[in-house]
Amino acid sequence: MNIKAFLAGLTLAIVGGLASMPAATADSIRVGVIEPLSGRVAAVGRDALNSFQFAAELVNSRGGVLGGKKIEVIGLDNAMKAEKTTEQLKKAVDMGLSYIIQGVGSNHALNIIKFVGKHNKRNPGKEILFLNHSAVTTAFTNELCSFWHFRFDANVDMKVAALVTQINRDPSIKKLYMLNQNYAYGKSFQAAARRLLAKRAPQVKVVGDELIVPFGKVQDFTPFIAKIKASGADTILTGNWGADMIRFVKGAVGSGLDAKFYTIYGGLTSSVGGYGTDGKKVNLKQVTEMHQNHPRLPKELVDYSAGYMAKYKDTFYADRQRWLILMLAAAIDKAGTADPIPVARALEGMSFPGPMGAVQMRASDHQMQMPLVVSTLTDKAPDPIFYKGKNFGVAFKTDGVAERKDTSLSTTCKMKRPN
Amino acid sequence: MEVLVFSIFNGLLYGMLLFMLASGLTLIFSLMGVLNFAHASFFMLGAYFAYQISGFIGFWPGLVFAPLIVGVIGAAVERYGLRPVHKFGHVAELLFTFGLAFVIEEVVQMIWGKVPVPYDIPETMNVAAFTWRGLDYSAYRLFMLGASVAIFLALFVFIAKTRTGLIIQAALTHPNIVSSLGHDVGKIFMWTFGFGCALAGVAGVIGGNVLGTEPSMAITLGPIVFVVIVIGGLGSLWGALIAALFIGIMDNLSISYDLSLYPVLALFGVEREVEGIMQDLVNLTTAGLAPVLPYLFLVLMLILRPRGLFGTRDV
Amino acid sequence: MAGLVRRHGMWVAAFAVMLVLPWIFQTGFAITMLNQIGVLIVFSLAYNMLLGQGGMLSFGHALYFGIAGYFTAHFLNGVGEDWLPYFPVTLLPIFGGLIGLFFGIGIGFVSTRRAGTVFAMISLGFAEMATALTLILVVFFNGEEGIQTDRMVGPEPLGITFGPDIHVYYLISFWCLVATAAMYVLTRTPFGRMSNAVRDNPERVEFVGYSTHRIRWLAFALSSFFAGLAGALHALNFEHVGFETIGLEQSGLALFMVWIGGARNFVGPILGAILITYLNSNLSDITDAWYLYLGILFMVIVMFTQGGLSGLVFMHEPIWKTDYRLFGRMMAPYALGIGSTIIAAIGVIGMFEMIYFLSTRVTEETIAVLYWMEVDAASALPWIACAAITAPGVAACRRTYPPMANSYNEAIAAVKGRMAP
Amino acid sequence: MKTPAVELRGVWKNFGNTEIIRGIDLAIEKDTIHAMIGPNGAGKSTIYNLITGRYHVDRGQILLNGEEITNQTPHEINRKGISRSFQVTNIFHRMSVFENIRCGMLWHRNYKYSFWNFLGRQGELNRRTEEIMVRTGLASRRDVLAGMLSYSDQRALEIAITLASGADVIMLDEPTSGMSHGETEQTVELIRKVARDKTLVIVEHDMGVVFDLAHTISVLVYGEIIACDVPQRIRGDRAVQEAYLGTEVA
Repeated sequence: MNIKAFLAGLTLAIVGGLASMPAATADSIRVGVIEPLSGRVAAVGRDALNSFQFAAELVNSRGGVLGGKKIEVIGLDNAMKAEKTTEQLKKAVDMGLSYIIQGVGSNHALNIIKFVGKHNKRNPGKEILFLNHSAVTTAFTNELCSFWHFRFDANVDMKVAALVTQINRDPSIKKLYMLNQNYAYGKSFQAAARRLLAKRAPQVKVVGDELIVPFGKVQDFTPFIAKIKASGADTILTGNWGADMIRFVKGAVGSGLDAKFYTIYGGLTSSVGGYGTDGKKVNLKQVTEMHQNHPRLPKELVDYSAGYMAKYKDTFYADRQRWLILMLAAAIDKAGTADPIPVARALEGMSFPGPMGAVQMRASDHQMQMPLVVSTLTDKAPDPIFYKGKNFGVAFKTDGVAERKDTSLSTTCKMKRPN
Repeated sequence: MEVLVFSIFNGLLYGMLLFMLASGLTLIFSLMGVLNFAHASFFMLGAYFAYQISGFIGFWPGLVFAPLIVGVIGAAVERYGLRPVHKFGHVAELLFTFGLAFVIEEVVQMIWGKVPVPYDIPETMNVAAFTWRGLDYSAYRLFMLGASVAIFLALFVFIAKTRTGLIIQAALTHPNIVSSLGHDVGKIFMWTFGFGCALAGVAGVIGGNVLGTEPSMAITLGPIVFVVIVIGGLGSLWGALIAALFIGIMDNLSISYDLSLYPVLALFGVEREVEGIMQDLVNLTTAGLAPVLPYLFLVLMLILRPRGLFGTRDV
Repeated sequence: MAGLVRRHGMWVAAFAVMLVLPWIFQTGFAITMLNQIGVLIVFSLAYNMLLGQGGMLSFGHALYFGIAGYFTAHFLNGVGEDWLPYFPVTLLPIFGGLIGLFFGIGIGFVSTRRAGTVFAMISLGFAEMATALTLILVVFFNGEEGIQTDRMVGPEPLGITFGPDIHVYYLISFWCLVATAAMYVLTRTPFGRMSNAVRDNPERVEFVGYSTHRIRWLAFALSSFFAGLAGALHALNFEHVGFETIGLEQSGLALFMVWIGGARNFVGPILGAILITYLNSNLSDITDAWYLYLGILFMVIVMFTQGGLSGLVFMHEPIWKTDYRLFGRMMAPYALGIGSTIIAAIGVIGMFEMIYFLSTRVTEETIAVLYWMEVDAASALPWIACAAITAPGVAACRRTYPPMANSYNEAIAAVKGRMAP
Repeated sequence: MKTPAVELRGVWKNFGNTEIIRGIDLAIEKDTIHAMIGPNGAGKSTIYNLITGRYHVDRGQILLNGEEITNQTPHEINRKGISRSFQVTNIFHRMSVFENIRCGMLWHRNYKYSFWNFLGRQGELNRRTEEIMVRTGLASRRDVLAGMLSYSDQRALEIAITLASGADVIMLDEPTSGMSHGETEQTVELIRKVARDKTLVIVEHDMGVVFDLAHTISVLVYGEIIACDVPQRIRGDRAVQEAYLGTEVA
């Protein structure tokens, strides 16, 4: 067979292709954002990337860091796949990036934590910091905690704590039904909710506690709705997201179930888009670090949101991407260098004026401590949600704020620090 | 007892939606022997077209035009895509439709984006028709039920009375007979495929607003539809109906009764509090297993009786 | 030595290429990609033992790849945490292979009684069940997070720690070469030949004394062995196994690689694995529409050629062998045909890129970069330009394809003429 | 009395409600050539399919050398020593002529499911394959894909695969159909050659071939054997002439 010539040609073709690798540019601090920029969840990754780029523009317009260096945000597409995440990490190492941002998908975050741990051990002097903006698995700042990982979002337990705090404030809540996704995140939500409900809202009776097969496998929620109705629950506490959240809400509204939904992710723009007109009928609550209708937002944030809205035609939904970049910039300036280890030390314990009050990066476990706001989806809010220029006609209105003391939880982290 | 009847009723509602999807697929299979992997993708197209059309001129025109468009697309796919592949055999046809499902999902993302679109139930029908055990049943759900029953009856008449229907019946028992039909076999293939796709489109229009309209709706629903027609017996309309209802009702029952595997394991001396892999087994419940059960039945059916419940020939 | 090169020239060349590659591509990204290519070559060859050699279309072969990956990761963790005895990392792929074999024997027995659509559906059923189980059996699969592991366990003979990727590169290349050779040998054995026979005509096989079920089962089990071997290599490469590795998408990837590369000859899957992994790693950064192009390429190949890209190359083999001067008369028609294809593709891709740009853009900005030019995707001009390229391109294709096919047929006829006694 | 090579005892076969084979008793002696004739649709091919395990026998017994083989799978029956050809060409289209013939031989040369023997190194096997190729006149087509062969070459290949096993009982289903006169003669010679010390069963429409080759002939009409005897007596049998021969050989 004439395979030889064939293989030779093939090899040549590959050599030609591989030679084109990205080259490093000087005089800017480059930050890699590893998120799904293609594939089914690309919208989430792209929105996050926009937020970082917008925040970096703000820093750069103020003169950058270290007296004139710009922050450059580079998007690296992981297509929501574990292998591609690793691939992009290698690419980031090749490019000499010291800062990696990621948040969509706790599994990928865990990959990055493990990768960074191994990399930093095997390559002293070329350390990488992982700045996590949305991966909420509590273990990352408990038993899995690492010096190289900083979480700028509240973890599951903190979010549940805020929800439970708010549930405790509502005397009309008597019977509560929990429905969660049967995988790591859903189970940690379930565990935290069981623990915190018993401690902080003992008067509420848990009449149901159920796990479903996650990721859109459940097509029809009617049987679950029937069970909830039969249990007499007035409130549902759920960590569901994506299709599992949308179908749950649509099923409940379609069957006339008028229970309150306490959720973490029920208010994601993609979910609200999916509810359609049912979004106006459901009594749905979310917990976030901010929402645009909260009274008394800092002036700086209001202006920033307006700028974001003007540029992307999206409602400014989450503040953590902004404070991540601003705090990183501040830490670099404080350390006087862009080297990761001093910057990491500067980040530890750093405070920042957040939308609901001061937030602080706890040094002991690198978990941001913050107040959280519980809000209700309504079509009567003054400022509706826009997404890609489309008006959803609904938005969130504040129910109550869980202060830092309410959301602050102890940690089991025993952090190993570099010398 | 009431729980049982109630669950069966809910299963009926869901099962009939599955049937609407499965009917087109089984129709296509019975005539052409093609298992259309992209069938759920046509369902998705139906939902998206209906969303787009209902935004302009309302739900009812959508119910007419969206399936028509899907049907024409399906016919075009058969004529210009599937027919050249036909000579390479059924595996190549399956491969083609597999690729097609992949491409349709990408095109849908390209046109309508990756986030769900707000395709709503028409307001006039979004009112409770009756309430049972505290659950409202909207007029729309009854409409869904009525529409699927109507489709079943119409198909039944179509197969029993029309020329094409007779050919389909004949083709089922004697697959080679269609080749001796002469010059119009190509046209019959094309329009049957288009018609089957249009049925999927109807299901998309009617079901898209209940299940949620998003780019991954095809890939999550597609395999279930395969389960339905394989269990029912490929090419059998009755089989598809029975299997769809079976899947729908089983799904509801396993969630309503929510039995645990633990009592069974306890017979083998397994403790409630165990560590490791056994812990997962002890905690297994039928509700947790509900989405797996159809595939279990699929595999068992194919191993034990590959022609399905009512099938007249093997897959 | 000279004899070795003469008789096994291809393998010696492959070995040499394998040694040299990391000296050319030194970046971590490139090494990771090469590692992945190595793993996927083994997996797609294993897949092709079913599809191309045995005629079985599977939607669930990643099951054996993924399961072996999970077992390997647990095994490594066991060694690392000292509850399992030491086992050399170098030999772990064999362990993965045995895991694949074990499951392949069990599931293969029930699913290989029939081929064709029944087999495809059973494989889909098992794939969906396994995917759901990854979320249910948390202790073993650990849900969507998967299993993390560390390949740096045990002693380090000759300083091989398997820490740096380059060590893993040589490990993977070694096993890739061994597995490829083994699978190549398999095609030359009575089993391999009967496997082809079952693919072509299962009925007749029964009448020459073979049980089609046994042959398919054996093919399935052996294929699962190599899929498992690839899965173990995957686990070693990424030090992580996730639930994606087990599902329909991973099987679909192998299917795409095999069919695009070509299921009908041995090098097809190798070509497909290299090409698609390379494009997947590089093109997806450049264009959002990459998956769309991949899907369209797959469909075009299903529609027009059963041999994939390598089939297109190898169909010229008889001409090359007989008299390469016959190519002379084919040059012009081929150049025209390929040229018009490229022109049409440029136009079509341009339009797809603009649609994608408009639908995924994040700002009001309408200036897209298309073919290294800045164009305003919201204005009519680039669309007209693309249409003006597409239309004559397609028209030219219709005109130039028949002469291209004719020139090929004439050359083949000439070859046949010379071969006839 | 000698044990017959193939024996059918009261064999019945229905398709749906139609009785296709109605209580057939037949014994074929060892090392003879037996021809089966009868009008189209009489059930000749069905009997082949019943003997070789392709169809399920509803009632009755089939014995090979005195051993019962009723309703065993085709490959089991083949291993016990019956090899057959098909009326509609049934070969491996995407493999070369050489490979096709070798496939017919593998099991019977005891290779079974071996995946450790290199085919290229099996000298004896390949030599025998070449031999059969020469005997069936396919040597010049050695490396041609079976699907590319001319019709008559495909028929020859069909016979070659059947012979390759070296089975004791060879059953040929219309081996000369569609062949030219010259080709038919060659094939008859070939059959005569291979039939030495073998039992050969043949279904054939060409009466010249039948009466030339066969030691015994059975006549099948509507699923029943109306006569079974040596050729001379079959020629003279009134019932046969009325039912069949009268119209064809006249």
